[in-house]
Amino acid sequence: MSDKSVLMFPRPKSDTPGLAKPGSMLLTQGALMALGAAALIVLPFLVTGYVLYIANLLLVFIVLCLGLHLVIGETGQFALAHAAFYGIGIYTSGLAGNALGWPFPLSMLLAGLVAGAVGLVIGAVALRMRDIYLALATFAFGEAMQWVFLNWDQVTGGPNGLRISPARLGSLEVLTDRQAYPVVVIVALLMIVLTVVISRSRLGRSFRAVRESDVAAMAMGIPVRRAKITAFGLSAFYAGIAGSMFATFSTYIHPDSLGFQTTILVLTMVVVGGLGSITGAVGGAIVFGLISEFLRQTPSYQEIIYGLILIVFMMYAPRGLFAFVRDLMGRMARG
Amino acid sequence: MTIDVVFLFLQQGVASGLVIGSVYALIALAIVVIFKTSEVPNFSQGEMVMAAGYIALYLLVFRSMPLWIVMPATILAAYAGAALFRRLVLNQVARANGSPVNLVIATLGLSYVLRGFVRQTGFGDTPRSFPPVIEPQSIMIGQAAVTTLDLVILTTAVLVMAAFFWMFKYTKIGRAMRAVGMNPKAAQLVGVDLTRIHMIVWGLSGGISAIAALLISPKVLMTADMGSIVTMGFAAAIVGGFTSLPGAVVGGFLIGIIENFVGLFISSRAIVLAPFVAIMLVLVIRPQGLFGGRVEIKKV
Amino acid sequence: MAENLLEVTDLTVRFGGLTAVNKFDIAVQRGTIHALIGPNGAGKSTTFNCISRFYEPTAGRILLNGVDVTRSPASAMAGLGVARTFQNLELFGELTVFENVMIGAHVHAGRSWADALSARPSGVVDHIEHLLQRTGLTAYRNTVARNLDFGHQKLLELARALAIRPRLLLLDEPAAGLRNREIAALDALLTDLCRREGITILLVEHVMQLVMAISDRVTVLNFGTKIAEGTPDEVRNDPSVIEAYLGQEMVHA
Amino acid sequence: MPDLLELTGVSASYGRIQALSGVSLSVPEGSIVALLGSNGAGKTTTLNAISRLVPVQSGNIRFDGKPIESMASHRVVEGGVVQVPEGREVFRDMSVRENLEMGAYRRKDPKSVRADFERILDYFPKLRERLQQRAGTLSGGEQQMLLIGRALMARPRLLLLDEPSLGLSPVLVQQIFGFIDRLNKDGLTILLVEQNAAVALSTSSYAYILENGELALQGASKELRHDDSVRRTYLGH
Repeated sequence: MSDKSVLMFPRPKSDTPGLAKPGSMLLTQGALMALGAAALIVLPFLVTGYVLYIANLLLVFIVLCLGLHLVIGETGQFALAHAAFYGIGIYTSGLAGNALGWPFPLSMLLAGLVAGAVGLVIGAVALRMRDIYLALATFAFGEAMQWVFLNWDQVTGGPNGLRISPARLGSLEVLTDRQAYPVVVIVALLMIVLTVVISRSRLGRSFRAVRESDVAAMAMGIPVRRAKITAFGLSAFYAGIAGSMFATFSTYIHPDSLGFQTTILVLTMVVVGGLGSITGAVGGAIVFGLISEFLRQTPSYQEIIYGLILIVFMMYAPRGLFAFVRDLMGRMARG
Repeated sequence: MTIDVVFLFLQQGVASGLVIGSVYALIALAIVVIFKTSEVPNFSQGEMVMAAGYIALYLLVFRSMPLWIVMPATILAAYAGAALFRRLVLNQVARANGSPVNLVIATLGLSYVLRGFVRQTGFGDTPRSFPPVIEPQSIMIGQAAVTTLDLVILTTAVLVMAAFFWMFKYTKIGRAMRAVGMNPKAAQLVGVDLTRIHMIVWGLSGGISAIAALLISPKVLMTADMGSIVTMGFAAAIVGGFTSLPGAVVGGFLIGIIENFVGLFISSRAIVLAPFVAIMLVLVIRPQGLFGGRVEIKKV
Repeated sequence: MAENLLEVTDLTVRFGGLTAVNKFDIAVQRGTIHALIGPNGAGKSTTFNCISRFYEPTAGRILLNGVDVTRSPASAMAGLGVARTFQNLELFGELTVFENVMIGAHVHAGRSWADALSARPSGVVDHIEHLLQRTGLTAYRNTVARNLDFGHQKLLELARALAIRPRLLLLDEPAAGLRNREIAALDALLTDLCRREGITILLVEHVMQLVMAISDRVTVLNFGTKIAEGTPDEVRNDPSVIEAYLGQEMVHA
Repeated sequence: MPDLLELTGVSASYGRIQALSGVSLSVPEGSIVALLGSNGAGKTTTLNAISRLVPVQSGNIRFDGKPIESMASHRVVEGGVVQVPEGREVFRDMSVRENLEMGAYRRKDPKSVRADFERILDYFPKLRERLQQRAGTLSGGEQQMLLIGRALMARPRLLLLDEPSLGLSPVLVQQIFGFIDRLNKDGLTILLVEQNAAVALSTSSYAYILENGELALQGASKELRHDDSVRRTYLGH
């Protein structure tokens, strides 16, 4: 029976596009990872504190991107409140450190959990809506949170911003970017590993199923709404962790940097890297994080260039930088 | 708060709310007409308003052109810019992938380009004020104080909306727009050129944005960030149902009045929050908005 | 154990003023292939979508193995051993063939923590390999679903549904758009699934060649009402059926 | 009679739905030609390829001797090829009058448009009673009449009719086909896609049968009516 059916259904005439070659891909991926790990280890011995500050910042962006990747890339839900959860993470861990004197691993976990919990609640409300309504509802929530950050003076310092005291672990105090670097690297790596595990697991499969077809997902026994809310909560958890990573090496936070612009910056990174792939999210964070740092001196150019990048990518490389390069190389290899 | 004060605030809130609400209604109209015909929430609508405001400012102040030239020139420029964006950029985005999310991201891109461009020219550095079209004089309506400028704004906005609705309802091109919104396939089958209609819709939306800019600019300080006024437009559109044009207008007036009530009765600091709370409330309580139709069952 | 795996009584569905299905009854016996046919717009798909719990019936009762599932959520049906395919293909387009079938095994892939976290949970993978082989998709396991040709996409939907390990398989036009030799293969596969593995099948189908060849019983719907039921031979010689399909004049042609 | 429409080796695809492969057919001026086949055989895809809603991958489509396979859809309508789509593709929230007026969208002769409007309402007196009613609230039969009326407002030379009997009761089917016959007698050329084989074969002069995107059978309708393979396609005998 089985042999017969293979014969009955002829292969397509041309070679099948999209046929992955697992062997070679694993090899390049492994090599890239090894290279990346080596670079992360030697970096602090080679460079100045400023470069390490940039490295820390990029690692924070990586975690932010991974969070957005889970909800937009894996689950296909267009959420626009990432900066709000990031802010909740920063304030939570800052306050836990400032007021309660908690050691930073604990305050970090608390930041993730608080952001995640708020995310679950907002997700449960916002996910009653589809597509653009979800985008608009989360956009509204993000703006409202920024207002809260600006006006809840007693907690956030309001428009004066908040001084964050150094992260502590026992008698150890993190005072410089160089001291924060190992912490930030380890947390970022943990979050990357966590993302890979989630993505490959049953949960990750159910996310992608929801993204590709919610009716089919339902028919496969996946409770679609619960999957969406879970992804939303997880994404907020990531943003909260990213916020607390930021708090380990920063001394000051102002609500101005927690608005829609930051959400769009992270979105840009994920989209430019390539929606739906972890490599894309990480790569996008690095490439775009560097670009935005170079452009920091000239904010007007920065905006024009962000905008143009978004537009041009949507026009000619909607699947992101890495897919674009891969396609290009594939086309060149075929001649 | 005595009863008299409450009455006074109510009157003042409604009067001021209708004036500013008429501008929100125009912006909401511009958003909804695009969404209805192409399912794209245009996140660059606010920057279209902002850019149009600066074009007018440039022509009026730096080129010293008379108002009767500046106004049509601004509207025309916004019309052309928006139509070209649809034709040159969004058509290509749709061809490359076609998912609405990609179109939305492209409009976000445009919003950044426009804002950056205005900053780059140097206009955006300092807040500027637009010379008033007419000398504002105070007028009392009941116990509410409004200015002649307010009345001009309200009248113009209402006239523009009336013209728009007339066009949408009775002209051939308006009918074609409605047809595309209801059933693009059937529209193509009777010979409607979708590309052309999409361009015109975007152009119109840009033109309306320009009118909103001309009306609002004398009342606010202009900065490169003034596009954030679009939040009010989105709030109005959502309250009205996002696919309903009359809904957008009613939503605009409602948001204007709510905003003034919040300012008068609660605190001026809370004004900024009003639209977001309105958006969230509507989305939670009645996701289809006040005028939105029922959500159809997806066919499987 | 009830004799009928599926029993639908008095099913009525109204959309606005339109009555799509009117007081419809059907009983599907365990271990049989039962076809639901009728001209376009007769209400077959609506019935089908009620049974798989995608639509809410206005009235009526749906019993699965004697248990009332009339108000169960659609996502609970897979756990109850009910699998379905879709008329217009609802594949996970950007995912590979293997992943598509893997998601079909969702209700079986989370028995333990290790299983839930694994990319290739033991026990499930072997079954998937078996299903891929049966449907002739082994060679395409790493192909992205949307790149398959139409015939293979239909097979993939079937393989994905089988990964649920269903007791009841609901097929919505499995043969639509297939070529003749593909339909012959489908015929063999479905018969085998029912006879050898005891899977009960309810299918909505337009391709009569398939319906008549494999069905134990056929139910005919027209304008939302049952007009005939019986063996394939009984049904195809029923004048009211011929009239519904070919129009009055050809009844005696 | 010269061929008004001629397809040679047309292949097309419809998203992920299967392709048409190498379909050739011709419709002589003044005739009714039927295109039959089971669900998913490619009938609608054929019409949509002609109406230019689906890209043609290879092959030629000629209308009145001129190639139209790469024309824009609105140009095809302008040229006189008008489709009556399957199902209920009216403009739901417009009135019946507005729907009909939309049909004349590409015409620039307002006087004769008004005359046609009256003529069509004479054809379909039911529609005249409902001119101000929202099209979405019409019954199935009325919507079908409206669709045909809307297409006629474009003054077609070739009418592409997609399953006009779909979901209609036998009485209404007879009525609709009565209209189709009359239109043809008045000189309109028609390509008719139908599931209802009996009606289609008795109305048309020539018929093609599609199976899985390919032409399986063709011949004079009179002969096909007594051909066993037609029965087989439909009933699996």
